Amino acid sequence: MKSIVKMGVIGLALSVSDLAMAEPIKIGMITTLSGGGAGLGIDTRDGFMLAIKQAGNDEIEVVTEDDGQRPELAVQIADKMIQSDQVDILTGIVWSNLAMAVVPSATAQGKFYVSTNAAPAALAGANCHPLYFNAAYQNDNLHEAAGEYANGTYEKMFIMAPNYPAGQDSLTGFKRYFEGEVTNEVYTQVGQTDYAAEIAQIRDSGADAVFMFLPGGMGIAFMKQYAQSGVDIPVTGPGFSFSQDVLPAIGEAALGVKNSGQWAPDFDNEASKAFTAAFEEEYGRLPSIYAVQAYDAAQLILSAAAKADVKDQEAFAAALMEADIESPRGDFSFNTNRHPIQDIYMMEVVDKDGVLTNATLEKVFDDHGDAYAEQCTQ
Amino acid sequence: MSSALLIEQLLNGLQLGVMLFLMAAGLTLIFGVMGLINLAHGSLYMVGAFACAWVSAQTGSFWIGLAASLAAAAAMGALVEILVIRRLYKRDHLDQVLATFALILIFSEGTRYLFGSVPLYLNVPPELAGFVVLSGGSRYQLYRLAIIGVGIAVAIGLWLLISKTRLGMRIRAGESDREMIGALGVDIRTLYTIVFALGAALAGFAGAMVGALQSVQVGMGEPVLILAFVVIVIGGIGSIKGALVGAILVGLIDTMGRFLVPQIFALFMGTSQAATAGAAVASMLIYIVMAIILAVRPQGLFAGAR
Amino acid sequence: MAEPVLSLKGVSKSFGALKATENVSLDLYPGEIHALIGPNGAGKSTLIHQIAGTLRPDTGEISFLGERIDGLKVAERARRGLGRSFQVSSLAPEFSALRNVMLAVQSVQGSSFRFFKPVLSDRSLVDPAMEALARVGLQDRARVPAAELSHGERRQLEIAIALALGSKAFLLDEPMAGMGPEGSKALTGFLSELREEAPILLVEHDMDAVFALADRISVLVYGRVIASGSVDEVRADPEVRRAYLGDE
Amino acid sequence: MSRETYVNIALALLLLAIPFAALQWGSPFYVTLATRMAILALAAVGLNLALGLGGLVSFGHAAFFGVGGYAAGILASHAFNMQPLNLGIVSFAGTNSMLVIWLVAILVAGLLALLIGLISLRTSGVYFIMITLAFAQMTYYFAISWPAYGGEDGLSILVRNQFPGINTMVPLSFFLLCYGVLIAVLILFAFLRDSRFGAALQASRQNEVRVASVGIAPFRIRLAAFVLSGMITALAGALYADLNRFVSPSMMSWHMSGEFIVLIVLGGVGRLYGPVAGAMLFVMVEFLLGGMTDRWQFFLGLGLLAVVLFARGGIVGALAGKVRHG
Repeated sequence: MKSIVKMGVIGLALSVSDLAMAEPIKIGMITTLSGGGAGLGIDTRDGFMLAIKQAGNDEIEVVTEDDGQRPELAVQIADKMIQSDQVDILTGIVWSNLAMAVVPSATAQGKFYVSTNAAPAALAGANCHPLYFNAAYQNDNLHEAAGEYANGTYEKMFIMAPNYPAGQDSLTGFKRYFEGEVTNEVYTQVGQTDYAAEIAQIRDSGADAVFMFLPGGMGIAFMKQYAQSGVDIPVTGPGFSFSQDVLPAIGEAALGVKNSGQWAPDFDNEASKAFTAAFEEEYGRLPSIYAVQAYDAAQLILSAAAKADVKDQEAFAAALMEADIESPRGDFSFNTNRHPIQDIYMMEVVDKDGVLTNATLEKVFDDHGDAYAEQCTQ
Repeated sequence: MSSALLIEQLLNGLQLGVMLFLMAAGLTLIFGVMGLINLAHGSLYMVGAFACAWVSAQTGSFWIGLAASLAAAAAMGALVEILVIRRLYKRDHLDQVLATFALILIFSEGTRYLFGSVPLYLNVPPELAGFVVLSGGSRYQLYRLAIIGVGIAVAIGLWLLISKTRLGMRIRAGESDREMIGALGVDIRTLYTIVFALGAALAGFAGAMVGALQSVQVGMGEPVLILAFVVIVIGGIGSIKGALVGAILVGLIDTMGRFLVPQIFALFMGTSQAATAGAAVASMLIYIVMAIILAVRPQGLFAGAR
Repeated sequence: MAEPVLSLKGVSKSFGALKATENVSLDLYPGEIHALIGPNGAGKSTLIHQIAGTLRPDTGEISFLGERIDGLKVAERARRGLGRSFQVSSLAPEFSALRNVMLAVQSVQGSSFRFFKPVLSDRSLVDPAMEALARVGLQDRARVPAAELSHGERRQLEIAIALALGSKAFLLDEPMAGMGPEGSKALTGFLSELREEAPILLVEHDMDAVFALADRISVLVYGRVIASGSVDEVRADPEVRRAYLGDE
Repeated sequence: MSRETYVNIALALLLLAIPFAALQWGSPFYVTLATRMAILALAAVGLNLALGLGGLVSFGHAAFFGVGGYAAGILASHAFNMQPLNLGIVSFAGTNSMLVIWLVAILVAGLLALLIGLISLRTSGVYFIMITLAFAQMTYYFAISWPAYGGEDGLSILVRNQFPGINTMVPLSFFLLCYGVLIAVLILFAFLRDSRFGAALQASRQNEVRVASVGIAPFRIRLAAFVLSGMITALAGALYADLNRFVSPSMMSWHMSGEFIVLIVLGGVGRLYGPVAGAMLFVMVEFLLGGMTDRWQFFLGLGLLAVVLFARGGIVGALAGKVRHG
């Protein structure tokens, strides 16, 4: 029987929808498992697989491959998964630039893409696609929240990000909500490791606080140097630079930093407590936000699979759109551009029994969507 | 813009320059004596940083970590020289580029295998955690000042080593005439291993010191390596003096460019636009300066023995 | 007397404190072999380098066919007809003898910026090259890579290249070096004929060959010309005997 | 025919056979893999002109590759958005015709190669290696920080560009197009190698002084070779952008430049089909190793080191013996 189905798939392409209910779902996960950004990809994979495992649904098959954080490799893997493995859904990409390489061509070839993290503005507005769902956020969300939070707290802000699209979107997102004065707007080089020159400018700026978006190693370097410099202007930022995977490398320098995010391990809802416990038991470490987002992406796919056949794309998309899940983040629904509407919080880095982690400070946005949804007409 | 800020930025440029010098000195020495282009020099920088971070975490002392970084980088340098590099001296530059490119892949992936992908933690030692007050009331980080001091000390030490010691005499002989040092009865294989290990130790030392400021992670050596190339091309390959001048030039231009170019751009365009365009130009500035210097002096400022 | 083909006036070149050539003046006239001799380190090769253009003199003038050439690059001097052989044999080692000569023919014919016609089937390149090889007696070794030729054969090949260039003067730097007696003898005969085609400035250690070939000799010691004249004049010059030939 | 000619024909047929065999056996992805081989081979053929024939070890050819890619990406995006490309004085309409894109890619890369060559060819040896690397880094940083065309995020080409008479969205058709371009450029390369220009270029690699002393200025020959070389690599870049339907600064990273050198050395330096053999092996090994272990770069490094130290001459050298220049 199985071999007959397989032959049918190869020979007759899509004419097998009659066999729908017996048809398993094949998911291709492309994520970063080697190189400097591997920590994020590993959390993505583990969070996703936790949900699959909990569901106990053996009709779902996941193939995982490492993109090495290289766009051209991600494209190659996506082509292979689409053409040879014949996956139904792609997921797992961490980085916006890799998503830009893979997502438009995957959806153009008629595959679902459910994003676990990357959410470039270019895919949220006019170029949105009915098969592209984002389970994480829209890239600007956390910056907007930081801007909104600053309104009540600071008057003059020094804002800084790397000179690339995500960085430019970041400062734009911040300024979209911040109403006070921006003393300096500084763009650093991508991959920059020494921030002495920028720190000197911060010292000189007379700002009340710094907003900085420096993901990965850049943030680690900046925070350490900032703490050593003795400048005592407080730092805020989006949660990326203070998530569970980077906090140990920053060390005490991160203590007290306020950062925006949609989830922290101390969330007081049942789904979150259950998830955190299950994740710690399975992998022996605290989950990061990337694990949560991937966990929700898997939950979304599972919920849709229970209602519709993945080959019937319209029905499956509609089922995904219902977002019928219990997210550790709390309220979760999809906007018209298939990006989340969710609550965004401010967190603070605290020392919890010798482990640095984030504690929830206050809710900044309730049911927050994004600025691009109106432009999405597809 | 206050004068204190300007002084602070000049010091920052100097500190970057001094750090680049530690990298460039090893590269240029190895090229001068053995005629070898070593792309894996950045990997030795990484080895130093990882050794320092790991040993510091185990022992709780930055200083033991720093000593370990010197030892680890020198030992790794000697090992690589004996296993691989010495087979490359008689080869053309193409083979050298390729083999050391392969070494980068091996080092990076090997380090990741040993230490994982998560960046390691390393902080400045408590003894150097303070600040100095600059004229004008601004403060400058003691640790960075210490890096400048150490860099100058290393430069003087290298100069003494090369001009005043027997080893230095042999190195100079090696730079001018390889057959002659054979005739002097010097064991050339040992000399080459020592020079390579010395260069490696300098790189590892730089890696360890900078590791306390930045994040210790795989791939950290590559951007520094390329900057060090720019330094020795500007200074003249094979010349230690050129490496020093080139390093400080690059350090100052890069720092001041990042600081000043966006401000200059802001004089005739919008702030946001000036910030992005200025940053774009600033990131290319040292390459532009390099091109201009080479257009005037194709062999760099201080052309070496070759 | 006719105009000199090549003329040096007051050519000096120093490397730091070392004066490699000091105020050297000499002329090369049509039809003659002018030998340049002197002990090792006297500056003979440095002088050849300055004439060919690989080194620039500090002061002085070099004229060729009545025009100043001391500002020109190597390739330009070669195009004007200054043919050169090297002390340490200098050829394209992977190329066959024939292709080495063809390169010279190609240069004489003008542009090297022709991108499509295969050279090996181009008779306008192959024929003159084979002719030049035949003149130096290398026609049977035409297809052998230069790296596999014997030392003497490489010398012959260099001269074939100079011939193919149609040079109006030859600078030959120790063409006899490393040759056996047979080869030296054959080459001596050949050079003797060659001078009818274009004059030769010859640097040579083999004194038998020099005395057999040279019309005139200049003696270079510590970068200075200490004597210049016919073979007999130079032989008789007491200063030369003292400084160079030793007191026999 | 020489033994090398047989080896070359075998390699050409082997590459051509891969996609047909893949379709036969129901693994259509190998068509894409073969296309990748053809395009990377083409890029390396370009570098082989400078490096193999001219001895110019350029460690910055990724810059030209990226310029080709961006030519395709930028023109296609302007065509897609129907906004003209405004260059201050003049403005062009965007296009999705590959022929126009190729022409633009070749011209822009040629201009860039001329500028880089004018400065870097004044030097030689290690200087040349480092300077070409530095210039490529400069273009890389420029591409990352210039926001207009996506910067670090890169630029998507939503629909593959058009070639007259071919449906480029069909993987096999696109492969055949790339393969055709590769073969055409290989023929061009063979003509260049055997021409007067090629003779002067190869001679200037073997002995610069000799070339000058027969009256040929090596600088101009090398500059021409460097420019041609950059143009070919840019053409490959334009095709690569269309293969991935995406361009990003990573096409200009120094790893890419290193990869081109690897392809040539694996296949055989200066050999006509060296880059083809190198690209076929490299892409296959990368694909298979990548499927087996996350640490594939470690083994890639070891393999590469072994090739450099012990297996000189590359694949074509091993199969066809040493080069003989008539």
